[in-house]
Amino acid sequence: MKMPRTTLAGLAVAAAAGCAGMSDQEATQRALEVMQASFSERGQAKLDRLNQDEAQKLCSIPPSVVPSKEVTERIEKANLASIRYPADGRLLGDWRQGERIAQSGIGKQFSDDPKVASGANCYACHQLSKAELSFGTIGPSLYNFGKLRGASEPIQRYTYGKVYNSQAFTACSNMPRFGHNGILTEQQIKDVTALLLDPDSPINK
Amino acid sequence: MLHSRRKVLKSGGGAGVLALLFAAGIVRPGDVLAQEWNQAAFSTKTVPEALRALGATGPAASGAIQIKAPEIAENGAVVPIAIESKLPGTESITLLIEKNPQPLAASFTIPAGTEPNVSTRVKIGESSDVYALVKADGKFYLAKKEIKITLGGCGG
Amino acid sequence: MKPSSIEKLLAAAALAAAALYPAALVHSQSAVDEIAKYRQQLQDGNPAELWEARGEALWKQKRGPKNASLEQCDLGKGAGVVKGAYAELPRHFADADRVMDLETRLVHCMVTLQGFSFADATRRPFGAGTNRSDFEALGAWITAESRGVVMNVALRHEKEKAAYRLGEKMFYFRGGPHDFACATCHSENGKRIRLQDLPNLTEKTGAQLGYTTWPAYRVSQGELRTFQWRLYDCFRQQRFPELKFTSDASIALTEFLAHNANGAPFNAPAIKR
Amino acid sequence: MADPMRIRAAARDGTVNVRVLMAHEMETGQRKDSAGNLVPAHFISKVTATHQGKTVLSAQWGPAVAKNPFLEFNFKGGQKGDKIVVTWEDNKGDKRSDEAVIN
Repeated sequence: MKMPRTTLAGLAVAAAAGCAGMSDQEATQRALEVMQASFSERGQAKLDRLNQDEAQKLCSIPPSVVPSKEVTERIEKANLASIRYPADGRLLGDWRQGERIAQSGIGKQFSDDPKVASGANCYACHQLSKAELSFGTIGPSLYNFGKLRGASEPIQRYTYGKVYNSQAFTACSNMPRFGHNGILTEQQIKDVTALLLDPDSPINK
Repeated sequence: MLHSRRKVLKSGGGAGVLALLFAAGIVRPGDVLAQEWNQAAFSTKTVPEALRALGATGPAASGAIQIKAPEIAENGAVVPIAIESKLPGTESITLLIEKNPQPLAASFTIPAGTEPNVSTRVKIGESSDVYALVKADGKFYLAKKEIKITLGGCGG
Repeated sequence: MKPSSIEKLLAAAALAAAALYPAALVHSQSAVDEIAKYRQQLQDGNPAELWEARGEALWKQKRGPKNASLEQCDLGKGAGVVKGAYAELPRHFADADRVMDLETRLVHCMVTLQGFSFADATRRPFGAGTNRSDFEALGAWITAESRGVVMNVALRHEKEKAAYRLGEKMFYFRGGPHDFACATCHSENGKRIRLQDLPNLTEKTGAQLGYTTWPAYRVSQGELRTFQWRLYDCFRQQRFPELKFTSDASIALTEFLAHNANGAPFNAPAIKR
Repeated sequence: MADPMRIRAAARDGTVNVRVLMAHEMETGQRKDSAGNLVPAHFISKVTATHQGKTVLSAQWGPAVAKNPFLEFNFKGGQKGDKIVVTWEDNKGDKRSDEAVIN
């Protein structure tokens, strides 16, 4: 299922494994037990956040370990099935709201007020508009995302779907599943989709 | 004399009185710094008001003042700024941050024998021009630099 | 003077400055270079020194129900030996039969030597303004006493090996509404979040860079933060529940990261955004 | 009682470089606490540095100076072994004075 490459961590584990006397499965189980005893619930962050779904379990691996084709397909199929497109059929919201959502990193932390809408924090990991110099590089640059692709219906559906559930298209993606996990509302996902695709959005200038 | 001067400053309070006194050569800014915190100047809301309150009417733009600061600060809570004046007879160095609620940030009196070169760290609320006001040989000079403040970290 | 004339004057000021100091106004440099300059300018004069001074005094001060100082606390190199101790932590302590990081060991000494209850000792793990944390002061001073010492965290004892192994598992553990793991941000080279470089903690260079620069004075908070806080706040932003101070998970992760940093000179307290 | 300052003073070629770190919250008066109440302004407003009784720098600060302030300046005429005294006073009237030997 996994193809381990020799990493420093991998080597150290190989050395330690025998002595610590745990199989990989046992170590995974023991780590979870220790974590369950090491966190306490606070605010909106309850202990059930340590309960992993299938994708989280299968994706708790180093990036050097590539999941098998079978595992990849299983994750993507299940996540694709989770996407709920808007009932009104409209996928593009207001890019100005989308920009605000892209700038905000709050939401779902134990320190956040659950009544305040979450952000998507896109800029933490992606370049978007040219004007914002403070952007991260964990994900690819999205500058000119719509200009390069247009805003045809399939592109709109892909973009909305990718924000809704990134793992429908890339198993074990680093990107949060904003719709699937209830981080963003339907309207917020429309707004972010508009930020990416609207010709007037600063991303496409 | 000293007593009456302080009384004037206290009761007069307003920038206008100070400016008049500066203009008349009765009070030197240095004297004010050594005695009373300049409430009037620190309370002003704009750079022009602050300059007026400091008695800096008609400062001349000067290339002999260098503001050493990063063009982009990773965090506005701590922005290192050094100001160096190459103007002979520099008496004071004052730092103003245009977009801060109260632009006047700090003012340094430079006695003879002290280099006209000070370094400190300030808070800057948002991207802003910063000004260095230097008094040298009784005249005021000004320089500016833009500092961009960025959002950083995980954002939460 | 009217604002408009001030504006003209200020424009003139900028021109004059550009003529004399062209380098100061060159805009072609990338944002990243300018941020590097910002960081460089901060290095000279680290307020962490204020915490170090307080920590040293606190170490020597008689406190607690037993009215004792911490000077007999064994940080792993013998009672009272502080120099170089942090570069070998976490480690297994026979007297407690537990792997302990610095903060956990300090709690142990506060309880055994000074007579504090665990609850009293751990009342304030992290400071906020005038509500200061003893751990941040002690942590600043004790770690400063390892500055320049080469990291040497051994995996000798079975429990040290187990802690490392579990710490690695936790590092890759994805959970919460955002699916984040430590690895999400810290397992590839050359990545950054906003403009902040993210060390790849799964390989030697990154682990060394990351681990040996904590504790740090965080300018964004105006506080000195130790490694326990670093883990606590990473998990907060991972959207996990609240990490318990000196919990086994915190120690296991520290064991994993500290051991990966072996071979590099320890270089903290540092100053960071 | 405020914490001591950290003062470093080093003489080189007749010039003394002085670097000071002060422990102070430097509250702007515009920040709200977790309960939503405005935290009153509390900041160092005046600083003086003296060498052999002579003032070598004086400053007036507003709340825009960063928390745990840093100050650096240079003056001529100091010798190794001389004392330098730095004093600050905040807007609530608290004071702190510390000295360091030039090395």
